[in-house]
Amino acid sequence: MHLSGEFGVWIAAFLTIGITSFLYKDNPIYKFCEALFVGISAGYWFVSLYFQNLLPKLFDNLGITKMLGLGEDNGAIQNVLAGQWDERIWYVLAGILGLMMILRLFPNIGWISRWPLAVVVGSTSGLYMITYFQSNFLSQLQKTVIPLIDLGRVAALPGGSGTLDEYFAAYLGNLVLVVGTLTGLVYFYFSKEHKGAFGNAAKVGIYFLMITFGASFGYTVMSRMSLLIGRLYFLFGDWLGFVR
Amino acid sequence: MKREIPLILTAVVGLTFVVQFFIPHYPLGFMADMFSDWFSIVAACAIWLGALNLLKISLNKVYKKEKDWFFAIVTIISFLVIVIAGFFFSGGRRFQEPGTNFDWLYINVYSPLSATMFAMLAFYVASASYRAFRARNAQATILLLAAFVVMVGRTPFSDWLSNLLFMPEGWQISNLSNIIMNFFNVAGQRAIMIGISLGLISTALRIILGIERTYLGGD
Amino acid sequence: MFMPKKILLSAFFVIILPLVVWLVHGLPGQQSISYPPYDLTAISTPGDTAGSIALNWFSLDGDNQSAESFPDYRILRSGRAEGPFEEIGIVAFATPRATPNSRQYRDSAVETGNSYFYKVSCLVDGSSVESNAAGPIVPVAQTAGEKLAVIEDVILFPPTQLRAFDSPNDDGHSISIEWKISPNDVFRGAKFSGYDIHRSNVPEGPYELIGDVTGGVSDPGRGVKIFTDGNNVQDGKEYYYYVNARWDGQIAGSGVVGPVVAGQQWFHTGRGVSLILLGILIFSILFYINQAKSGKELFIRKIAGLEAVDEAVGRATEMGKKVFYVPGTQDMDNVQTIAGLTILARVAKLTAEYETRLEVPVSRSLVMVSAREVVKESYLNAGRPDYYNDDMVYYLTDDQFGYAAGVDGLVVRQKPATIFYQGAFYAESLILAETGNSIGAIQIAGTAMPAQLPFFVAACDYTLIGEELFAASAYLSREPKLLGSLKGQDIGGKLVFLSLAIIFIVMITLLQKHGISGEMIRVFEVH
Amino acid sequence: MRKIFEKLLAIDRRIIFLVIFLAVSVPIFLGIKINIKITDEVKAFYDAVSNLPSGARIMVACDFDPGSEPELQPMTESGFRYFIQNKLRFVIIGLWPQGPMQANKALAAVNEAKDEFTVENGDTLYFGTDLIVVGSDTARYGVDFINLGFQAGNELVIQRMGSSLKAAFASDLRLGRPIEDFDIMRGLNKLSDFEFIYNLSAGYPGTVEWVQFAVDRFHVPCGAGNTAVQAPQVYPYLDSGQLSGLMGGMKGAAELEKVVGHKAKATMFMVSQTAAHIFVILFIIIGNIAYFATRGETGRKGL
Repeated sequence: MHLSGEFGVWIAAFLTIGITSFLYKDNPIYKFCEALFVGISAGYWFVSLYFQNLLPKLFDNLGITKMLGLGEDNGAIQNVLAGQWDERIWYVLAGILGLMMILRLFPNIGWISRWPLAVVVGSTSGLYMITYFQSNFLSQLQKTVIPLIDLGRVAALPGGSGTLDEYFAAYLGNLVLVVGTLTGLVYFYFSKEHKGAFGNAAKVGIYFLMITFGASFGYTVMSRMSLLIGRLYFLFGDWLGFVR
Repeated sequence: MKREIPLILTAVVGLTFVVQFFIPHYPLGFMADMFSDWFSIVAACAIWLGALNLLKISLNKVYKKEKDWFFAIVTIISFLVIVIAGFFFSGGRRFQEPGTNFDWLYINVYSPLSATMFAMLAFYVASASYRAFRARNAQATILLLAAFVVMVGRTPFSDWLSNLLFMPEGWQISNLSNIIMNFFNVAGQRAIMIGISLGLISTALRIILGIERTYLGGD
Repeated sequence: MFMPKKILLSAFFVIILPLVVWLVHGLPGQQSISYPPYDLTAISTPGDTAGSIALNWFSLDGDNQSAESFPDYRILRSGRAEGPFEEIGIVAFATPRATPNSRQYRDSAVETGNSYFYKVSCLVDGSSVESNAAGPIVPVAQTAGEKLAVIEDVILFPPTQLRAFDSPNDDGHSISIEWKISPNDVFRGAKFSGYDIHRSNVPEGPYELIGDVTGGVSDPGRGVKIFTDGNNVQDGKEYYYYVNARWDGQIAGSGVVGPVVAGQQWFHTGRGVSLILLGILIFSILFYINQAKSGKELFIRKIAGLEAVDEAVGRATEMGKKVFYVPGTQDMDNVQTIAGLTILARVAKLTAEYETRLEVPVSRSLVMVSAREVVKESYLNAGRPDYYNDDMVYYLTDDQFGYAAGVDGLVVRQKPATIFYQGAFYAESLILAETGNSIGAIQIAGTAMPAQLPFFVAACDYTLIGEELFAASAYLSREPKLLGSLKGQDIGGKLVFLSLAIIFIVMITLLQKHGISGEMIRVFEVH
Repeated sequence: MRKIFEKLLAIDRRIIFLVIFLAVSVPIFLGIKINIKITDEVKAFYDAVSNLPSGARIMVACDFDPGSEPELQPMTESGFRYFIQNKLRFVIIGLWPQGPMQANKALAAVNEAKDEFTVENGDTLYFGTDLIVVGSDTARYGVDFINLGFQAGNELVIQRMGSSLKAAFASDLRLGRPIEDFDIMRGLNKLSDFEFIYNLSAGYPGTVEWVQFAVDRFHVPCGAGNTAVQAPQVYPYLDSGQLSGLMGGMKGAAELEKVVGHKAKATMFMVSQTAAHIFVILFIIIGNIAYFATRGETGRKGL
């Protein structure tokens, strides 16, 4: 065991333990770390958005960078003033909208932030309408349109030596996919009472959903545990140096 | 003014994206691109707003000496520290380059904090599984069984267990979990997916046509 | 009893719709032509002052490095396409290969100016396998004037079947170039280093290099390599292209294609199916919204979770405990949050009637504002405005885990009898559900976040799954716009899906043996 | 008997926390060797990548933050290592601001060069940032790989790249220079000029968006590494061929490390992972036994 000599690692270790201390009970150290986290992450976004979005996309394109003497390249404003059309001048509107968004800080004129909000909501709505239709409706429809039994796969089966997955995929796979998807949809069909055959289909559907949830529960557990492992490895490895 | 213009904006922007999908002809493509750029700039400002809002709330806390106001100070200071470091002491546009102060804060403060926050969930999952997951009925039972198969099947432990149960190679728990993931899970997810996408589409439609206005908030 | 409307509707879904869909689907692009198994090609050897002809063909199965032996390839030549062809030489198994999977032969016994046709044949277990006839080729002797390429022992064959055309379905400024790859272009072949694309405005040049691409085919289905030229292409202007293959210092150029002109299109062909189906969906949604507005009663099936709402609130009343309501952790721009608030309206109405205390901790300031309005209104409608005060709805923090921890604390301390989680949740769902469960509260959850559903399903008494959340808000609010779109989704979305799927599945299953099912599935391909 | 069960039900959660802590940490020290089975979805990813011609350009979209580092970082590293060894060039972007920095971290981790820098005709090149050395292969910033950083706007950024990369990412991350100054960007005008997309995703925006836009609209094949939380939701895309390969969580990462033949962190972590799973399952079983045994009293009307 040889402790890490890096100051940063010690800080990280302290913070890691500080957060974890909440498991025992809420305490000032946890509160401190949480407050720190909130502040740092907000600041992180603040800075990276300036340098990676506002600066290159807005200030450079418009030429504000040049006005402030921070850059040489002409922006839209310089060009337009020089009398040559530059379609980047549209970014002025983007800038104004952005400003309106920030005005929400002041309650009395906060309503103005609805304009940029409208652009945001409008774009996402327009895109969602198309993309979800294409990728989550049409493509999935296409992939549900499959023969109930896949003769190709059946033919490809290695006689006798096949694995469980191979046999299942060949004989039942498509059937499960089709039945599961369709009955699941029946369960989500609201304008008809779930009675008789329709009701039974819905029942089958809900069982498929439950298996699905089981699967994603298993995966979530997997995920959460990995994160813990990562942290512990940091503590025991990078910090305390028990493991390499 | 307060409602009309937003509604018009939403409609124009939304329709542009929809129509442009079917009609590539100028100027629709150009407009769509332009709106995309606006979007990302507005989005950036929205996140700025969030940060500034946080600052505002924290300052209020301190000013009014509310409970835990000390931690509000911590938040404010940490915010200022990383912002100043990022803007003035990390080489401007190259602020994210390995070795800068900003990068140091990211590696040694931000990463461990956010990573640990999520790592905590491991403990909650465990205690939740212990106290909350009950085979109350047929459905919950199915859920748990599927979960078991997947949890076991996705680890090397499954091979050991399968051999213990005399399951032949290729007919083991891991194979079963593959089947669950690739067929049952896919079917279920697909049904949910389609359902939700239809919901999204109709909401989007309502918003674009101005039938749905809740997002504007009442006034 | 038959209803004409029903008959029409089913007729539409079962016959007309599939037919239309089938008719409008997009068509595949042009295939590249090749002549398996040999796919013999012949060119006048580049850099040969004497003039000769080089042949290239792909080796037959079994003729590979790992094999011990393989019959000779016989090279046949003729002056005329229809023959007769006489043998002019052989390529034995031992002869070094051009590439792992192709063979070459050089015929120097030719007279420049004449034109020749070639064939390759091989005796594979008894039966002779003959190739396509390549030609006519006229051997050209390069004169000393030209820059002479060295004649390598392996000759680089150029890309062929070059096609240039205006890129379809775009707003111009782009030209697509396709070609059949050079036979020397083998996968990660050490020596083959890709293609250069050259462009000019006049056939005789000068040509400028405008891009390069790696080897290999981009569209295996059609066996072509595709390059889209987007380097300041001007619409309406004529362009000419040729493509060079680069291989170990050698360069082999295709013929020049052109002129080709870029332009923009008014409709994206291949999105016809999308347009029709989307049209139907939009139409039916709007149609039913209208119906609902005009006061027509639209049926919605019972939703288990909702039946329980009254009972859950009632239980809290009996026990004299509080009701907690969590409208998700996302902001107002999230549809689920909005749905959550609609359901809140109903719950608030009940708590008002039962005179039960309601608490709504939220994590977004905007949500707080809206939630207050919602609750206030419900209390007003229930005739109990006096029971309402703003503190029922309060803001904790925007921070995900901060919020979770906050609610945790409240729940543990105040032990509410009933907790609702309705809206969009992330990882915090688990923390919330578990704590609520641990104090034995009745929990009714609802979210459209697939990853969080399992925790709610397992840890709560009732869960609205995915779309049920939206359905519930429609069911409770009775708002025409919600009811209408729900019905619209059912008819224009799910019914379409179900009917199309079933019909095509049946057809495909039946026709599977005849191998046209693939073509049928392509109907729904997205472009 | 019932008493015991009631006690079991009332166990203090801290005890459970402790058990999990031990279950996960003890294996870290044991260093057990385990065998990992390759699933079809990871195989599919490997096939897709290994079928790319050398020199092919891959877009690596790092859409995650330190919160999911243990799952996605190993995938990122294995990916980079494989790309460099197979002469595949890659362009790094992020729809999450932290993504590109995670990518830098991964590059530094992948780099095997011992010395700090080298001088090449005048300019100093730092190993781990300008030059990445993997075995006998070297990748150079701006030539074999580049980091374009983060861009706000979620799926709209992808949409934008569909018509122009330059519009979405004006300058690179490391030097802040216009992207057209770099070799690797020559002929890369829009998304469809890439041969492949490697997406590492921890949520929104992520794989779903890449499939919906990059794959379905601009027809660039995409393989993804996902956190296990998200993986089940993208399986339908896998089945429909919209995704060419998927690594789900640490298991996926470990499988990837196996197929590319360089066992690292993920493989090592799998032991702890296994232990953790076993204990969670035990908890559920014990909990249920106790629950049913004592149902008479504590039992509550369920679903």
